[in-house]
Amino acid sequence: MSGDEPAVALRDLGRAYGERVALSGVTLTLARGRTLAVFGANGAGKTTLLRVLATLLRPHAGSVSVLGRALPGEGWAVRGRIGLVGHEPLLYRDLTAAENLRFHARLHDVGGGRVDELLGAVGMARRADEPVRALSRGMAQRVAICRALLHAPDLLLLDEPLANLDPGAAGAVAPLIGRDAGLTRVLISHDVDRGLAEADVVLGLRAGRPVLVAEDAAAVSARDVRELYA
Amino acid sequence: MRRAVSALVRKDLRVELRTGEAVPAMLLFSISTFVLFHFALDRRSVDGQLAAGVLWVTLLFAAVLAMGRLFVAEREQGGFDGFLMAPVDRTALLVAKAAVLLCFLVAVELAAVPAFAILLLGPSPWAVLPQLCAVLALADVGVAVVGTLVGALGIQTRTRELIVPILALPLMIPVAIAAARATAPLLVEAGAGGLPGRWLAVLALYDLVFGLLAYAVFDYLLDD
Amino acid sequence: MFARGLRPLSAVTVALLVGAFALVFFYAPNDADQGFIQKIFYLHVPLAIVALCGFLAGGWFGVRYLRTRDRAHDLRAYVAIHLSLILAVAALVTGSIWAKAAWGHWWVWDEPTLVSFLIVFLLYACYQPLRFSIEDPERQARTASVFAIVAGAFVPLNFTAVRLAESFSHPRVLSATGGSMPGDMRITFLVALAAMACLFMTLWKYELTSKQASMQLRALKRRLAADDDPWVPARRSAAPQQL
Amino acid sequence: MPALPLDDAGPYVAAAYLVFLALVLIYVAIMAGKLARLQRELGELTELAERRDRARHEAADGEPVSP
Repeated sequence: MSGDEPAVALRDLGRAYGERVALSGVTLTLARGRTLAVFGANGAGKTTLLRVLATLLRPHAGSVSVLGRALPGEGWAVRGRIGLVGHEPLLYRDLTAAENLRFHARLHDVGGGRVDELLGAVGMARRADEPVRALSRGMAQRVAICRALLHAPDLLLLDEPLANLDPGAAGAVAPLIGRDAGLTRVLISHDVDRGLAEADVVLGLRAGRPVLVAEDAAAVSARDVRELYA
Repeated sequence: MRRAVSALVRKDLRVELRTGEAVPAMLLFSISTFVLFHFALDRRSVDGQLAAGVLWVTLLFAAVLAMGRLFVAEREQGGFDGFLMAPVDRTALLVAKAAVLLCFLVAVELAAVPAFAILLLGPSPWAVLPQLCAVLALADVGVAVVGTLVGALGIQTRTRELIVPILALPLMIPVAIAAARATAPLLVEAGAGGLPGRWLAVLALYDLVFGLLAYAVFDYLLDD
Repeated sequence: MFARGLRPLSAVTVALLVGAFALVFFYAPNDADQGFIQKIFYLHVPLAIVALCGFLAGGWFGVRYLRTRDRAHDLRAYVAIHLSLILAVAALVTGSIWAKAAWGHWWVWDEPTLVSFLIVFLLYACYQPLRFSIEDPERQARTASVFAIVAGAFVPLNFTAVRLAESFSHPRVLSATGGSMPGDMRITFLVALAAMACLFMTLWKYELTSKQASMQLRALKRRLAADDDPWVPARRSAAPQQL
Repeated sequence: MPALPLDDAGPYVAAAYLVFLALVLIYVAIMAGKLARLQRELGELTELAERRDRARHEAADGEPVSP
């Protein structure tokens, strides 16, 4: 696999839940090291797109290639190379933050030192031994970000990663998942200005259809994006 | 594979130790059922086939309780998603969950079988303890595998608490037949008879068939 | 796609069914042991055999579905199991009537085949509630296929266990199911079995065609109504709603 | 076991075969219901298509004629 293959390449991607079409005809390419921002109202298919890229949902139509591997056939080859921060933190509520991360570290065959390092980086070292159910949503979100970064993923999928985070915490995670981290990212955001500032490529969805596809985010104005929500 | 299985098993056992959701409930359920049998049968003590029947019906019903809970944390707290994105074989989840269920069953039996001996059983079971353990072990393996499969089927539905028992009970009928028939001669008043090898063979066959079957189909249950 | 050959198949079914019943009542001799009541055998046993084969076919289509992800296989499995359940009810009722007439009880536990059949029926009776409680059609098809495979493998295992349990404590009561039938009884039985199998195939194809027709109709309706309201959710159902 | 004479056995045999017949007839009745629903829905669709055609005609008639 050569390094200059795109991180994500979609052609006519479609996905339905029964008769309800959640995504259709999505075509785009995302080069490595760049960021795709996905905008759209609730139910527009953003989360579905993210789950397809995370190998958690099968595509129904078109072709999907992630990190040079075709999904769903070669899903096994990209597992462990993708990090996901979703709506749900994907943490066990009765385990502590550190235990959750150590569990995932073992699944990904990562050393335990990385856990402490990341918890310190997001300012959670002091609360690491409290069960997740005792943490506030913002704190759980920070732990979830650690979980997604544990195995140093090649592709980071972020579904409103800054939701529930106070400005201080947002500042703390910025070096890890922000533009300066240099990661390939797919970012879902409702904050149009901030999303655009982070983006290289923009995708706007309405009712599962791509109504705005721009290879250059600089050419997209905030007004175009806001129209998606009208 | 071994790394993932051990991580999953340790995670589940740690949660169980911390919350005590499954095993204490199963144990309480078993003991209440023994009391219920005492009144329903109007017997001070039971022996032979009746004792075997009471014991196995109780244990199998208690196992159904754990089957329904087995995958709840994975579904509700995102364990499936986290596991599915990790670079590990999906069979690891089947093996780990079956092992966890087996641990639960053994833990319950460690307390429930003595309780049964004290509360309801006529003849003393201590002389036949090794044979009894052999039957329990073989039956538990089968119940653990079937229970994992049924739990994974049930977790896909919206009515898990209804689907799991109605699926599990018919599937466990061969276990009930073989285990009760194998246990019966051990618990007779007149002195324990031999352990019928035929029924152990049926239990082993059951374990083998469902083990292979679960291995073959489990992946598909995780695949959205 | 499902309707091909339905007409000749229906004709063959009618001919075989009429022929089988005629043979039963006008050709086959009365059983030496049981007399006239043994005539139920020609109905009860084919019903049970065809129902079991239908269950196993459901498992086979389940395998095919998981391999290919072609919804048509899921529909085939669904209809096969659905029909087999109906036949199984008939088999249990006729078996019960036979037991009452021959032994004086509506149910006898010392007939292992009948008992196994009841257990299998109880298991497959979960198929519809299982499907009904899953909304996402793809997950429904997937889970139902896994169930059909597991249940299919359970059938022989269960028959083994129950037969072992009964045959060592009681002598077999009924030997007529074995191979020791006189020739004219055997012919009658085989024709009855073939007739029942054809009836199953006919109804299976018929129901598949009907299901497919209503699916096509729904699809057309959706296309025509696309402008006014984009999507009307399907009625919740245990049956597959889409190919 | 003694063979039942025809008089005793007759009703049982008849009952068994009637059960079979009844199930097949119930099946036919259910399929008839489904067919009726299919037909009704087809009628609705036909009406919908006709309405569309009419609407298209009216739109065509109402269009201002360009000089």
